Amino acid sequence: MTIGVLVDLMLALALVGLSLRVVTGRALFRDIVLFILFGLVIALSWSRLGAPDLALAEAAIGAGLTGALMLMAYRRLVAGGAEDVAPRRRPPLLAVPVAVLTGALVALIGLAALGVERVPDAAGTIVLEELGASGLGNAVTAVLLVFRGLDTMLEMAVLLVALLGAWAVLGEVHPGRLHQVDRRTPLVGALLTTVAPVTLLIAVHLLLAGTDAPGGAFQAGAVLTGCGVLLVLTGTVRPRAAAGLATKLLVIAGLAAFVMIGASAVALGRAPMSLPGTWAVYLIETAMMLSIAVTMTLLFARARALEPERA
Amino acid sequence: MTTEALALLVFAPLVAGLVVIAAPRRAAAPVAVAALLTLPFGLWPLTLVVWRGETVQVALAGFAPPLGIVWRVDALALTMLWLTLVVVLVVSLHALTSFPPASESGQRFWPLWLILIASVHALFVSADLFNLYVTLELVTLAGVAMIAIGGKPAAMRAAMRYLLLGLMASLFYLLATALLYGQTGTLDLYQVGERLDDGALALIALALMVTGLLVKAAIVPLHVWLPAAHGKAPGPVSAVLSALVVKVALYILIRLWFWSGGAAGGDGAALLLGLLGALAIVHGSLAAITQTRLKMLVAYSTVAQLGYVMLLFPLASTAAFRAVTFHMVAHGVAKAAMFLAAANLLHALGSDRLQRLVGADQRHGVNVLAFALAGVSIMGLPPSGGFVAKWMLLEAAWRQQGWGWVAVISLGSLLAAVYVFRVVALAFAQPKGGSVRASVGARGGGRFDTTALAALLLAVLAILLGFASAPLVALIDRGLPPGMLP
Amino acid sequence: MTGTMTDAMTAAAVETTLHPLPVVVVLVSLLAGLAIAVLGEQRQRLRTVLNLSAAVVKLALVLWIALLVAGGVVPEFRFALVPGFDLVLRADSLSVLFASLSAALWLVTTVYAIAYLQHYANRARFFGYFSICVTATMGIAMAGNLLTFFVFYELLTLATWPLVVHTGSRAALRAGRTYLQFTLGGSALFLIGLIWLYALAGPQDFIAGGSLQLLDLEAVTSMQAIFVLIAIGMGVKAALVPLHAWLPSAMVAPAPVSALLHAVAVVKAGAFGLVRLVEDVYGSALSGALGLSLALAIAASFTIVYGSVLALLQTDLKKRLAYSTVSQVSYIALGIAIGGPLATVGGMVHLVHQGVMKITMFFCAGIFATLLGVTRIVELDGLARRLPWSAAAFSVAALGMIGLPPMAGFVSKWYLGSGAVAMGQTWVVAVLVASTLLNAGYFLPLIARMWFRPAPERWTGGAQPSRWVVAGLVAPALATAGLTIAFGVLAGSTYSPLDWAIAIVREYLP
Amino acid sequence: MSSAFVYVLAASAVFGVGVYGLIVADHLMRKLLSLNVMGSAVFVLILTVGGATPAGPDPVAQALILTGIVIAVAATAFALALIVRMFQETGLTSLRGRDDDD
Repeated sequence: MTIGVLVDLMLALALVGLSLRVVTGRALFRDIVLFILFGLVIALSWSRLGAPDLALAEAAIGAGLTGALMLMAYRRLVAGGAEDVAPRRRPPLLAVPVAVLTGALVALIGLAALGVERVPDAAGTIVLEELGASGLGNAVTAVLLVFRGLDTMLEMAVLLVALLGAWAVLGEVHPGRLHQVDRRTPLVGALLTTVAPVTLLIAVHLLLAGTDAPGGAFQAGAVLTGCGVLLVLTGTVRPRAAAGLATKLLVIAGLAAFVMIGASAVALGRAPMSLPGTWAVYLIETAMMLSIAVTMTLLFARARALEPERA
Repeated sequence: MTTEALALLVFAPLVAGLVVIAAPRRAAAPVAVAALLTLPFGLWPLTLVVWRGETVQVALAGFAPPLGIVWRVDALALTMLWLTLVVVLVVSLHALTSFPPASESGQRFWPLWLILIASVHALFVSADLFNLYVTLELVTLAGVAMIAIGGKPAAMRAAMRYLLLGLMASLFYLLATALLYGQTGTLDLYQVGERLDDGALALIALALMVTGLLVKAAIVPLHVWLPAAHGKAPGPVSAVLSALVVKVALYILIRLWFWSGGAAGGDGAALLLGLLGALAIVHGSLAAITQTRLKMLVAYSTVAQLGYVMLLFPLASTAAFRAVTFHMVAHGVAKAAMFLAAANLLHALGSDRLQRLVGADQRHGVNVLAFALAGVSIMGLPPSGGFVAKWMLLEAAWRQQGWGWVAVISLGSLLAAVYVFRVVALAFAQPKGGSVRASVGARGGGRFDTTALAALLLAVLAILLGFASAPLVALIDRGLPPGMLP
Repeated sequence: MTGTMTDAMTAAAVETTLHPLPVVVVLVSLLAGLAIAVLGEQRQRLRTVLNLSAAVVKLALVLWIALLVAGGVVPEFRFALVPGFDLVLRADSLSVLFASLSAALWLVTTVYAIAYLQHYANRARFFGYFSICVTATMGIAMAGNLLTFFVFYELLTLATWPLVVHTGSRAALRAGRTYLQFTLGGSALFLIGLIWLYALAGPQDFIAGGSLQLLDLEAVTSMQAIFVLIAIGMGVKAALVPLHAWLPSAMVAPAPVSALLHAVAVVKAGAFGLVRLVEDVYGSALSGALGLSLALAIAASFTIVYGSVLALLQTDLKKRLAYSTVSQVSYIALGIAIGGPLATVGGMVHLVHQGVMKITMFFCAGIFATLLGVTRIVELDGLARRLPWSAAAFSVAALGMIGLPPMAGFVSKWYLGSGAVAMGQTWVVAVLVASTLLNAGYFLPLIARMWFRPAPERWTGGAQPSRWVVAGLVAPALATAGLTIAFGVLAGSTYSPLDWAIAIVREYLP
Repeated sequence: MSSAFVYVLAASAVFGVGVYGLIVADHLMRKLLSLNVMGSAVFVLILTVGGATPAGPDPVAQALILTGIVIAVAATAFALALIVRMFQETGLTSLRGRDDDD
């Protein structure tokens, strides 16, 4: 048994243990934090499995963004008077049969997953062979934007629908100020003046690198979201109840870019979703990054738009 | 021509949705209407090709599977697209009044509505397991968001339950997709079917996938989310959820079973699915009978009607396939009419408690008529599309000596009659203190606006389908699953 | 007894021709019904015009069809309703018999109903469904196979239910519920029988003498079971005991509805269906061979006696008439079940005769209730002095029902009785005699009360409608009473119902 | 014993844990956490059963996971909005009780 496998075993045990705590715990706040930890362990597992793209995405989105959203929602619940720690109740009657059934489910899934035999001509292998046709160096990005662009376009639609849904649910509720932070305090000031530009740079780097190396619009968008969340949390930008045109355009940019390029291919007599060149990849990725960042920041702030705080 | 047509079906509503989000409010209505009116032009060229017995295939971005994704339109997909077109156009007519595009509520409704239409189209034509997952999520999320649009607590709770169970179901589906991809190296529905052997892995993957789809399709006992979700949603949303969105999961299930090697599950699994369907018919109908609210009654009726589709799996004959496909169309049209009529009555009476319906026929006659006509089809009485479907299904069951299925189908019709006539009888009842004699100035028929017109239009279509079954059956026959002969 | 027309019909070769008339005749009242429903409550005059002109047009079209059929043409229209099974609308001579009855009585009932419902609410709805009801009846008459029959049979159920519950009272809704329980239960069995038959023998058009053949002995039980299932479906509407319970409770409906239910539409549709089932699907030879005719004869006989006994026990006028219907309609089934030319003629002609007689009586019962508030039998005393014309019409119809010559009822009973003797089924004669005695027992006292008892000092209630309304109520009753006499007296002439029935039977039993 | 083997077993177990939590947990946020746990397990399984190419894990599997992660976070964000709004309307953080209102 090598060290590597030992690390794998530890990570695996951590995953199972953390998930159990997250699912069955009684203190919500603690368990959300544990969930973020769980996400980070997953990210580590990705890198162990040789998938740095995923590790980046998981850390930024799976753990970071999801965790931040969870914590924010938690705060709103608690502010509204919800209990943090659930009263100790007897586990419901169905707990035991459900546990038994899920146990069986686990066994079945494990059995099936271990029985998988990879075929030599799997799609992934063909992707690597055909990578040249895409004009991109990163096979994952090529799949996302070139070979299976339809999935990614519809995924942007999912993101948009989630935001529209949240807007519909929020109704006329004014989001209000989130947090009272005096951004003239040295620490916050430093944070804003240094961290924000740096995250922006990282995002742009990830975006540009994504065509050939690990990274891409998702990861860049997530990092940029971090910047947005920071601005919201420090009160540099203020949530608003009505979306202006600029916000709306930013929100739909990713999907719109995809739709325009994907549909115009048809008008030009090519197959739908064909990209006319590498510039289209950059265009779409930039638009996607902006849309992801703005959408997620708005979802985080439960707002329809953001505007700079006036002194 | 077909590539453009197919692209139009997906892109036109999508573009319109984006424009409605960003453009000034007054542009919303013309943009939405224009996009909707282009849809027939997308569907027609596809129909011409499929009618010739061909299948439309479009490789997206020009990459054939397993590398890329294909859109594939055969007769089954085309049938569902036609159902979508009819339901969506008429329900949109309703929504133009019930959610005026320039209003605050309309601004929330229309983008979701248009994206939902695009995603339903994208789903029906998709032949890729993972792409189906994405479209399924899109359809579910849009549906949930539209349920919650009204903002009432009960609607929110219903949306919440639907969302949680829907997401769980999607993950089951996705897990199975992963297993199938690992084993076959492709995500294309048909290639998976060709490459899959019927080993334990295939069985487990299929079981997971079927479980997920049964949740999405609200097949008893996995239906708990449906009644409130459909019953508490705004009228046009209820209509399209019951007519199309639940069918989407059944559509994938049928595809999987008959085109992609799902039948490897064997007779036992097919029988189990059929028994669940029978349970759905009986339980849904009985529950509908005991409801005290109109829209909940209609929602439970959907639970029951979905059960008929499941009878396809044990029967598994050409006749049953025809019957079930026809049933999906007939039920879609009739149920959309029923929900629109119910929503109109709710709007007019202020509540959909059944007691409030007493005497409703005198002031809201058009909506009661629409409900009743749709009810004829739901009961499976002639002349209606529902009758043709039940006839074909009964015949299919009879020819295979499936006496139990025959009994269940008949029982389902009778139980449907109980809940449909219960509603209509209340509407016809004399209110307390009213008299048999005409009151001065009483207006019969009720207000005839576009919301009532939409309900009536669909209801009349549900009836007319009973006389125009031949072309639809001919279309269905052009897309029978492999191994079934016309 | 035989006229020239009969000879012409048998001489000319019968040819089936694609023709829109059978569809048009069905659609006329459907379109009228939809137009009436859409026009709304306020357009009273237009509604009346529409109602009457549709009825007149329909009658004219039916007469046109009758002439075609008499000329040896069988107009037909068909298209695929479900895969492998056509919707067939075809006017053969039996269709014409039922269609002309419906069309003629619809016209008079429309006149009556317009007058009767002068002050009712929801008349647009009423007349809308009223028209759809006749559409269904016409479809039943023209149906060229069992599937088509079933479609219109169910349409009839659906269209009559709103008429039964029209007033929306608790009693009406309860009656409506009973009606649906019986009819929909029956139709479920009918449908299963139909599916079974289709699976066994494929789509079968109605053919004189029956289209079914006994292929092998194993099919005997199946064919018997199918017959029973379908006959139950028909029997519910035909009010065969014990499937009759809905009919008396449906009496809460307004009088024109009762008239329609009992004479033209529902009950008659069931009886007509039994005729089609025995004569055109199984054929009377096969029905007899399978023992089905005897079973039907026994059921019909039991119904005849049982209905009469119960009629005797009723104190409410409409209830007594209702049980009388239960009894009388089974004459039709009885005649068909006995078989042989004479009894078959008797059964078929009774289809028409019972219609005109019973509708007269319901018209009159409605008049008594509206004008004088009389609903119970004891209240009939001396009524003839106030309403001599109505009382006369009622009496003529009642005497006809008993079977007194020269009224129409006598003709029916004569053919039934002599047909039974000819077929060696003498026990049927006992049934007929018993029934006639019972008929006399429950109708004669009514006549006696009306004409020979002193009138009360004042009548309990009732409205004082205008002369036009009274005329609109009484004229239809007089017209149908006149037909009751005419069909008896002129039974031997060309184009009489009897002549037509004989012509039909010649087709069936050459 | 390879890495993939270990992660397959772990992911299967985590998926089961998530299903258990989704059904048994009462608090809506915990149900949502359970869903996310399930999701992560599915993603790990996609990668492990997707197999490897000479250039690392199957790129198609990786792309599917990336798509899945974004869909999951979008759905989670929407669900959270729904939970918070529901709590503000009803004071409830679970789905117990009856659905009824006028």
